[in-house]
Amino acid sequence: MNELAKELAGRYGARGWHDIRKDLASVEVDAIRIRDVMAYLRDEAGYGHLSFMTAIDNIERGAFTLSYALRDHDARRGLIVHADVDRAEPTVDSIHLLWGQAWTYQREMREWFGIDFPGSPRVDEEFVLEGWEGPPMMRRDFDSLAYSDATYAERPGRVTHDPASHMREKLYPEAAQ
Amino acid sequence: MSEKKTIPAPLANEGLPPEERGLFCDAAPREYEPARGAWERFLNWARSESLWLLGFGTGCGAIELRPLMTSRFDMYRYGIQPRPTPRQSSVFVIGGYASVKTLKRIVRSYEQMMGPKFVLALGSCTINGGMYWDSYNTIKRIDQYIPVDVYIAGCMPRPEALLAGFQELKRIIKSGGGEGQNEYARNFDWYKANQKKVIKDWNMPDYNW
Amino acid sequence: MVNPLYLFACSLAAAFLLPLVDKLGRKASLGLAYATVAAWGAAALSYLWALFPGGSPTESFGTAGFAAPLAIMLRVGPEEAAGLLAVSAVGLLSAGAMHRSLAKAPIGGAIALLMALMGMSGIILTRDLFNLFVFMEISSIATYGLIAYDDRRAALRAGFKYMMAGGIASALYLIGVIYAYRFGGQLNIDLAARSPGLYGAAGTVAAFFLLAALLIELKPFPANGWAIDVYQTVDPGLSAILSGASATALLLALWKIMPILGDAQLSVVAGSGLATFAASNLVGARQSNARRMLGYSSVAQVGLVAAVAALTRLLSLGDDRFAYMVAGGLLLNHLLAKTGLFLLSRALGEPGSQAGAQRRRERALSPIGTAIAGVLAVGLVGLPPFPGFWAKWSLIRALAGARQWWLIVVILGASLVEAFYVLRWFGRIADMRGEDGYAGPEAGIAGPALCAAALAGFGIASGLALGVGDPLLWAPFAALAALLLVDRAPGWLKSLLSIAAVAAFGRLAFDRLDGLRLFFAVMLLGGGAMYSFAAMYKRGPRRGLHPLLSAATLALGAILVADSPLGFFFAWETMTLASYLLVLRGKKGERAALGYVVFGLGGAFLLMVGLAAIPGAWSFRPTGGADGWPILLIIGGLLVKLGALGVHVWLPGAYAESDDDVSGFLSSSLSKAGVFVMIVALAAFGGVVPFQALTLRALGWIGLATALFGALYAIYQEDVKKTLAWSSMGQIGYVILALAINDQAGWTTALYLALNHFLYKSMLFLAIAGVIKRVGTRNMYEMGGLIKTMPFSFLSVLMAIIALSGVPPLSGFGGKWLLYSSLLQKGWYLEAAVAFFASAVAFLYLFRLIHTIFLGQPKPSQSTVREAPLALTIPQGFLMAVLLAASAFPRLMLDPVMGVVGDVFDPILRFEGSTLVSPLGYWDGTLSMIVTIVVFALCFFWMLANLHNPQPVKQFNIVYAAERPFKPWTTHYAWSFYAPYEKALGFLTRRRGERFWEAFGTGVDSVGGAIRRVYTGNGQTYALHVVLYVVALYLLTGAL
Amino acid sequence: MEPTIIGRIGYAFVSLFVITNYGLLLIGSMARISAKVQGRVGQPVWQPYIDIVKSSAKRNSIGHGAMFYLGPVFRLAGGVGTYMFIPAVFGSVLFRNFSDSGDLLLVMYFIFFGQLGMALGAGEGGHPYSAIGVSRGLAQMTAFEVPFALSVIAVAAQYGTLDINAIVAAQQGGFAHWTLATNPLAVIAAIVAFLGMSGHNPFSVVIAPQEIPIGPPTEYQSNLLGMLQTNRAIFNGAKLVLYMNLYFGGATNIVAMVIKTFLIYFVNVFVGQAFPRLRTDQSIRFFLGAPTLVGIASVIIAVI
Repeated sequence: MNELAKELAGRYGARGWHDIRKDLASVEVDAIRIRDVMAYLRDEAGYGHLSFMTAIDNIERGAFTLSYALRDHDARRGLIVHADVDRAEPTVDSIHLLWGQAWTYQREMREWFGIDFPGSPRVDEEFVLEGWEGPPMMRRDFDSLAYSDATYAERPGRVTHDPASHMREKLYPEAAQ
Repeated sequence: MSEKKTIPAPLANEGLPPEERGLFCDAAPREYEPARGAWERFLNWARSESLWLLGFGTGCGAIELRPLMTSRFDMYRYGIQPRPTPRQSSVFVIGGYASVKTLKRIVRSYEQMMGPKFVLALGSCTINGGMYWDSYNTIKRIDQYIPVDVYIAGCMPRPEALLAGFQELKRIIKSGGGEGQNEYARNFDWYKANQKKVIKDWNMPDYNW
Repeated sequence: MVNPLYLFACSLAAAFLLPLVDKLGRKASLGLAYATVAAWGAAALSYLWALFPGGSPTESFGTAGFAAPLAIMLRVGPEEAAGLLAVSAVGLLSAGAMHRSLAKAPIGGAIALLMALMGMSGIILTRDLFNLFVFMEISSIATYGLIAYDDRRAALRAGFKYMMAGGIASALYLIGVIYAYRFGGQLNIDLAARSPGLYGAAGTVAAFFLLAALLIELKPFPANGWAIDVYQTVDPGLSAILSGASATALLLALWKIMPILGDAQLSVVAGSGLATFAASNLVGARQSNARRMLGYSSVAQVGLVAAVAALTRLLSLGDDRFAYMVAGGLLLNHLLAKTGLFLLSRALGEPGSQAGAQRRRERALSPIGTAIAGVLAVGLVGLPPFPGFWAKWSLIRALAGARQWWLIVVILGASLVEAFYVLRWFGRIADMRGEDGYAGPEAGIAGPALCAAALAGFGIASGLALGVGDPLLWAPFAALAALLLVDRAPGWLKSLLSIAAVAAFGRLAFDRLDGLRLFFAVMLLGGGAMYSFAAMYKRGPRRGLHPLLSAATLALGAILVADSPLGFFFAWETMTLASYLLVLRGKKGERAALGYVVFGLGGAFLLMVGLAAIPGAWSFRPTGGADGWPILLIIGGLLVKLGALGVHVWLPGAYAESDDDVSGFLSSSLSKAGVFVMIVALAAFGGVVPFQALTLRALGWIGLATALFGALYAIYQEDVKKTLAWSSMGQIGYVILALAINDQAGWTTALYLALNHFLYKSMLFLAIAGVIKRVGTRNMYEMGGLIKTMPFSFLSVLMAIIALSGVPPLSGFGGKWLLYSSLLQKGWYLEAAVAFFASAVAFLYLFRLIHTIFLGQPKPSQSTVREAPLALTIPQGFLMAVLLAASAFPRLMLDPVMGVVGDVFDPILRFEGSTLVSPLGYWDGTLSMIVTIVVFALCFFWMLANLHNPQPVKQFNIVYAAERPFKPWTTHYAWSFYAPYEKALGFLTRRRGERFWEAFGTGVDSVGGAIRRVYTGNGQTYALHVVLYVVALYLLTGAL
Repeated sequence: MEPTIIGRIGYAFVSLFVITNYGLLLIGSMARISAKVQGRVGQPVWQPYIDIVKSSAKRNSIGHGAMFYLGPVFRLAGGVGTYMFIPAVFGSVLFRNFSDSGDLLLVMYFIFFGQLGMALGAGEGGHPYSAIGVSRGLAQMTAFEVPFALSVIAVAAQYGTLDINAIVAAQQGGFAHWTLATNPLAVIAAIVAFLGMSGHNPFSVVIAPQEIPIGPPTEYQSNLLGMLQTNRAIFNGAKLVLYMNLYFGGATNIVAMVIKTFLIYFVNVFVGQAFPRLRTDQSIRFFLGAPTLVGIASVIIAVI
């Protein structure tokens, strides 16, 4: 493991190696080097399988954190590669040439977070939403409630209860009082 | 003499590209006069005793329809049976929350059913959004988009509640209240405007025959 | 008669004068040369005039006025006169073809030509053995001169090989002459033949050397590589001389010395000739170079003529008249056809050296050129009305009389191979038409045209000489010629003319049509007239269609009226020819037509042998006491024509690739000719079939297998015409099955099925022709929803498929009822079950047909198509009315049928009022029709009465699992419609028939390939071949 | 006494009325029995009536074209016509129908009339599932017709006739004379074919409700559907009567007919409740396997 960590650090400036479990680790790289790192991991380090990739909106530090989960089935170990990308200008190299299925994930992230992957097939097409006109809805600065209120008609008279206090009132009215 | 006037003008079908407009019927829906008196009451009785529900699970609530068919609840004894095609169904059970994407299919399927047709909305989500009250992609009340005859509250409502809902629906039909189809046709513009407000990529005719 | 010596003198003088006259200009010198050749021809004509109309006897001319032993005798008899005419005619034609090169090259070329022709004439005329040698040498040397003057490397090389082989032959001949003189004391052939000295062992040797030399000159297999190269490389005009004139002369020389040959030597001639015929044809089948192919064909034909001449004497097939008729006929056929083809091959462009490049380097011929090539090619393969056809018929007849079955097999087998490659070549030429823009006929087309005309003329003459004088039998050709003359006229005019021709034929033939023939005349002639009418559906003159269609129709009529075996076979082959050309007319008909004609000829050959082998005159009346087995050949031949399983491989292609209306004609009318002859043959000879029960049962199973597999194949087709083609095959299978039942019920069924098949298959083909015209594709999955735009065609197809599938109340059910009733009555239970399965399978393809074309999702691009043209819908409407009438009143159709069949069999089925009663059950077509109509009407009114606020919707208003369809062509379920069926039963339909015949073809081809290896192209090897051939001949002669 | 033509038409209507009601009740009761097998109460026996009334009383309908409307007409006419060509009760003038139009062969082929028309009507609907359903249905039909045809041939060979009346007449005189007793193999083959003909499990892939919604009639609604439902009753009745006549001694009175046809139909339910659905190619292979061999054996038995 640590050899790989050193290797990644030496070659690509990877940092923050963290053993989550005995067979699972995570590491951080710069987003600009993501394709090189992935190619190295796939071809040299034995991580032949891209399990999934996703993004996290770390709005506090102004970045989307992309997470690539890789798996080495022969050695039975996994590696999650994190890469921060600037939230203001989220553009990352596509890795669909390394793993064919990556284009689906990239299309998903394009629609949900607005992260662009230039060259990825059909990346600008609709993924799960049809005719979506609002901002990317998985961004944390997207206000779902406001959007919902503005878009969907509401039935008047709807009341919201705190479940705990509501149930207590319903079930044990004497205790509540 | 006024027969012609009752036929509304053809729909514009602006959502369709021009080359596709010829592939879809552009007639607008019409109201259909019920029969009169005892005959209509008899027909309504038959309609209520032969409820064929569309086998289209639009949301998680559809899971509650399955037990209805099995031996424990046995909906067949009330004359209710599932039907795989909207053409032959008379009851549409909206199975809980409806996302915008599903709403489009709901509208299409509802319009493809032959009248008289009835809608039974199941679960809190169809009433006021339920737990999806703040979702960016889930409508909050189904009756903005299609006419609803009976609501069944709950999250989820149990099969017994559904059966009660069906009994209520039967009562409504027998009393001559199941005129959702005519209501839809009467307020077609309003319904259509509501639908188009949330369904942005309207790539179907305004009325799906 | 003119003394031929003057002619020789004339030629020699002209040859000497030519260089002088040449000073006056090439025109003058060539004019002199041509005039000399023409003088020979004129003399030959005068001889013929004197011999035949004049009635003067054969005359001999001695040199210097002396008689035989002292002088060289020149004899002028019929064969000599004809030979001279042939040589001079070919010479003139070839000279005309070579005119340009003769005009450019030194005058020696013209001299050589003159000398070569004179030598050949001398070979024909002389009766002196040594003189024969001299003339052979003269013609050989002159020929070398001609080859060499064509200043091309390949030609020179070939000429050298030619010279070598010629040298060996000359040497052998000279030895033979020496022996003959030594032992016979005579050089005059006539005297030598009477000389006792030539009949000892030594005489045999003399005769052997003479024979060997002549045989080598005749280019026998395998010692003929040298000649083939010459044919291929030299100027086509010279090839024509070699193939036509030289071969004629040498064959006459062989004929001349035949009196001095013994039986063993005659056997050798016959064997060598047949071997040459067979082997050269096999090799020829591998050639793609037209001239080389023609060379092989030449060699083969000459071998056949030599063999026939020898066989005539050897087996006493007939007198000299017979030899003139058959051998002469074959020779004439070969001479004219080959001369014409060689001359024509010039118009096709220079032969490529590489076989593969050949195709692209050939030029397209003009329509007239193509027609002439067609006449010549068709004449070459022995189709009527050309001399080869008549000669072959007489030959096979005589051989069958002599019970020489193996010879028949060899001759007909090799003929079939020859037909295959000659017609393949012609098909390729015909297929190239229209690719280049061509203007008028090619230069130099006159020669081939003359040959073609002569071929036709001689063919007609021989036909008349053989007693085929019935004008109705010749009517197809008359119609063909007449309509070809007006081929530029608009289509409607020609359609009307065709219909008028058919009507006139029907009127003239009417008295000779008894019940059965009248019944078939309705389908054959009526069908032909109907398709002639339908042919108007495409605009424009549709050149060539009407003449051929009309000829085919009249040939079908001629089959009905023929009253002799030859007359019938003549009509039959005429039909084959016309339908072959019709198929070839189709857009991609080349391959299909070839398969069609090869199988058609194969079937016809079986038929011919069967007819020839039946003793006594051909009469369609039952005869007893005859040999039974020829009837099997006839049935076999007819099964090929009917497309029975196993020999059906020609069928789908021919029906699918011909023009859309022609397909209908082939399927609904033409196929009934086979049914007719089958009925006639079974009626006449059904009593004498060997193992009657077993044979008929086997025939029944063949029919059944045809029906089942036709249907099974049909369901997997994407091409609508292929579907219909396979369907036709299946339907004919039922007819065969019903015929095999061989009693009143069975035959009633067969005739009823045949008539019904005519009705509904016509409707289908006509409707589909309209659809294809409007839609522009044959793939069903590219159509769809046409009911909206072509409702009439839909109705027609609907009625047709209801009738075809046998669903009551339309008349098709009558066919099913009759079939099962008669099968069960006969006790053929298993057959009935399989037939039921087959007819259920028919549902599959029928539904697919109507659904994928007319129902389902329309294509937007086809939303504006119009209904089919009137020329198609009018016949369909007529047929619909007939179908409805026949359905409501089955007696309309069944009474005539049962009347016809009643002559042959005891009744099993009978009518009681409108009820048809069989021993097993009953069927009342009228009542069931009424019940169906009433019930249907009631249901219909109930539907109308109950219809609430119907909203007509469009094609995309379908429930699509809550989605919407996006593309009509992906929403239309059409491609691979019966995939599950293929999964379950596809193993049954893996095209075993096609694979078998492909393997068979490959086998024949590789035999040809193996034989071809002897032709190395090396001169030494060829010389060795010649020597070895002579040795082998010697050994064989000794052994015999 | 031979009735007049008017009388015959009247009788035919009575006969048709009886078979329609019987068929509807039969379907209803079989659904009820199926429910019992599954431990349910099940729908009322008269549910088919209500369904037909409801369908016919739909206030609007859609149509894809002329053939689309004619499809159910063909189907219903096919069912009614098939029944009209079968004598339902042996010796009864009332239930003789128009069986003098033709023999067994006419009936066997008239069965196709409705199927073909329905297939065409469904085809014009333009729905791919309709075509897929028809494709499956026709493919399966060719297969189950083989054992059926063999068994019919066995019957025809055995009794030396194709006349249904004569076949029934030959079976009179007690159970020992029924085809069931004299040629049980023929009956087995025919019953197996009947399973396919009825389209119940395991041969229900034609209508496969979950996969290709209801198959051919996907687009049919309103009164067109009502006609199809009516036909189902009549057509079932006709087929059952045919089977009864061929294999189970026919019926001399209406009670015997009801009992026998009920029992024959019960076989369907019995098998249908016990087996899962087969794919099209599987059922084709099935029918062309053992049932066909049984059919051939039955023919051999009938001949010797």
